[in-house]
Amino acid sequence: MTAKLSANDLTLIRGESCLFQGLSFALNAGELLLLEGQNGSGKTSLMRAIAGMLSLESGEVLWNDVPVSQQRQEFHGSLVWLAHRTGLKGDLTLVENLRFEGALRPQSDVDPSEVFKRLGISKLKSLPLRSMSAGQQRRVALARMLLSDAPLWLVDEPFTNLDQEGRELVMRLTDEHLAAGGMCVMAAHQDVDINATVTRVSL
Amino acid sequence: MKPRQQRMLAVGLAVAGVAIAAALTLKAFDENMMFFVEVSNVVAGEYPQERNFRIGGLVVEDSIEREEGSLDMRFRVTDMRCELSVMYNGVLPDLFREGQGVVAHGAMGAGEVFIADKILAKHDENYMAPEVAASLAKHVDEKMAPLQEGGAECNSG
Amino acid sequence: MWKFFHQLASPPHFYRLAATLMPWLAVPALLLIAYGTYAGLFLASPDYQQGDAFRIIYVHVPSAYLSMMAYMFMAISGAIGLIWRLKLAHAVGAAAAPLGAAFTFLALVTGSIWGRPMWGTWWEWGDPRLTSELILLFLYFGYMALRSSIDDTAKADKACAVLALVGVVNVVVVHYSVEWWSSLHQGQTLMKKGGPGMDADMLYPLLAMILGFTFLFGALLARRIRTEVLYRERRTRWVREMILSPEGGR
Amino acid sequence: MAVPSPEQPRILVGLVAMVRRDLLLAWKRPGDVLNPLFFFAMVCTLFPLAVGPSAEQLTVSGPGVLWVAALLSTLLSLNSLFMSDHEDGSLDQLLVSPQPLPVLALSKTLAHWLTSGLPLVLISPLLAMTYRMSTDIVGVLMLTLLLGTVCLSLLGSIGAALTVGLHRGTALLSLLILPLAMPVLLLGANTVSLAAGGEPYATGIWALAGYAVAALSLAPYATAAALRISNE
Repeated sequence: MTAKLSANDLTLIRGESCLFQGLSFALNAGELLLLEGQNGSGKTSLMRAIAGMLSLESGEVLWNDVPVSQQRQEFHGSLVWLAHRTGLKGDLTLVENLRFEGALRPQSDVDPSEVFKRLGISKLKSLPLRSMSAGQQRRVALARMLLSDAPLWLVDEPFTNLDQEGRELVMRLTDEHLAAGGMCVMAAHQDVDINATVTRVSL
Repeated sequence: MKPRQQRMLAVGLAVAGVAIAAALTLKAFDENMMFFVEVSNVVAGEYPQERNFRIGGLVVEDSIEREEGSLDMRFRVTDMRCELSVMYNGVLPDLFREGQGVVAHGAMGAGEVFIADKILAKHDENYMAPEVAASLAKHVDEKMAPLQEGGAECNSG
Repeated sequence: MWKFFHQLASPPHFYRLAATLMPWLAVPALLLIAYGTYAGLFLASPDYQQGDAFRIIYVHVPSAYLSMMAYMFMAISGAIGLIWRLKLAHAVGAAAAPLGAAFTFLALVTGSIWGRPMWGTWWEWGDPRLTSELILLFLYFGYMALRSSIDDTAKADKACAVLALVGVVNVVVVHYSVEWWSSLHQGQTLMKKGGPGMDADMLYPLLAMILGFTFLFGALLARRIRTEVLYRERRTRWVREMILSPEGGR
Repeated sequence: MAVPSPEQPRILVGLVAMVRRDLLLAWKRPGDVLNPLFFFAMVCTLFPLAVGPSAEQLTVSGPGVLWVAALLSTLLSLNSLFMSDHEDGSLDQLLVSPQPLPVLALSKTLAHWLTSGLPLVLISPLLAMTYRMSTDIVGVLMLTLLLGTVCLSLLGSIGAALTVGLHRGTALLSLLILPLAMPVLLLGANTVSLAAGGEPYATGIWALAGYAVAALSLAPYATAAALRISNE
């Protein structure tokens, strides 16, 4: 059985406005779902709805053809989420932060120091995150994603605060993840350069 | 552990927790009842010496004596078997009447007199504090039953 | 039967149902309260202990009972709203809160007026029933404050439902506090074993008042639900069509 | 990797990690722990200044004052229970973690109690001495505070979860939590008063213990539900 994320007929209303209506998609292993749209068009909301944090007006998100609401924990065990706010503690060091994350969700068996080296943050290991630049913090958040065992990546604006080299790195990493049979939902302003099946959803 | 089993365990733990909490609350009620001493036991000398306690019963008809010009007063309380004199200094609740149920809080003073520092009267003639009602009912039943030899019959009544 | 429930869950039907129910609740409420007031003041004999002061129970008891009823109502509709994701249930809860608060306030005021001749004090801190009723009033305030500080209605609904359910524990404490702590407040007169401990000429006006207040609560609730539903559905087509129709939403 | 259903993480590991992280954060920002403690100590000092230093008055009002001060200081620290997690996005990460949310909520509450309730219990004898409480009464005070602060942390976590992300959070939190906390205050302060008056006080201890166990088994679910709702 290969993993599959699908959604049918999603409608989301926030306050007074209807962000999207009758939205459906299906995403198989090795594919990328690209959410496009302007600021405030509901990309982040859709992402949060997929992760199960927003309640939908109608429709359902399915993971392996089973509604997510019926298997929330299993689904959350299969995803990792990179949001606009990194969700890392500024007072803790890189290692302390990632150790906590490691206890929360299943971890892959890659060598952490390899990951740190690749992201260029090996020398920052014992620094509190507060003293790092925004771009460096972003890379720590990427490290969390790479260290987890989850097949589904939810990445919201992954290129924020990253330099050109960083952006290319994100695309390469995503490529590798998809090539290994993972899948990715990405919200992005800019176009991406990914060698995989890309499904686009415009909001 | 599968999430499903986790949920079962969680529900089980919550139910067990509520059950334990209920048991602890019942224990608290028990302890509260210990606070209460029956009039018969007080007359027989079985009451806590060191601390305050509560007694309860009916105010005996025509037993209220007031001192002119002060709030000092005396009355007798019965649990249908024994009677006990109670002394009190203070403002009484309006519902305090002869023949009514009353709960007094205080300690034993010299000369078989209960010195009350708090008097609670109950409004409804049908209503009594549960411990008073239980105590009365018990003694009424005993009176109805044929007298048993060597029973703890009260000698002050 | 199912059709009835489905219709109940649709705002326009609910709106119209509330309108239809209004007179059926308001008229009995008026009649019963009118009878209860007259009979309570003139027909009932004075209490052998409390004299005429006891007559305040004709307001005090119904409002105290409704203060808790409204809270349970709020909590149950909150639970329904959370479990079955029924937005109308939340609207009912929102409509009930200020009414409950008003009845709680009335119960406190009449109780304290009654306490003066009975216990010799306007306010008795030692009495758990009084204190708990005051806490109940604070719970209502908290509920309304929480609702007003969350802008998103759907979110406010759910948060308030959770709060109401947590507060139920407190209402239970209120209800049983008379038995839990030995208190000045009398126990239940109406519901106790062996029938009510009250004479008929005192009892019937009281029953009429309780029933009348309940109907009054229902009528006011129906009225408030109509406003609430209209406000929540203000952007929908049916509201616009109704307002623009010749009858103007009657 | 393509095959889903990865191994589920262990609950106990998550619980310990959560408590560890929050304690570590508290260690790095000692002010968050110390300020409510100083507040507690200061409120307790205010009363003798306002009411007068007569020994009898202090003995009578001592239990109540200490308990009210403890309640207020707990309230002060509750506000930050979920706030920083909400601000930096870690709350989102907790919500999408495969760990059961009630367990995470319980762990955070436990960490909160360890950094606010427990220190309060530990310094209470010091303040109780200034109120001329005898040693055995201080024992009762500490026992009631121990059980009571557990109740307050658990109840408070519900309120903190409901108000997380709201602008007027602090005042609203007090309005929501104080009515719920009143039975705890009543039981706690009265138990100490009874003990001080040489009367049997076991009722209050058992009732507080019952309240604490009930809160322990139900509050995490309410907190989890509230967190989901406020984070929508």
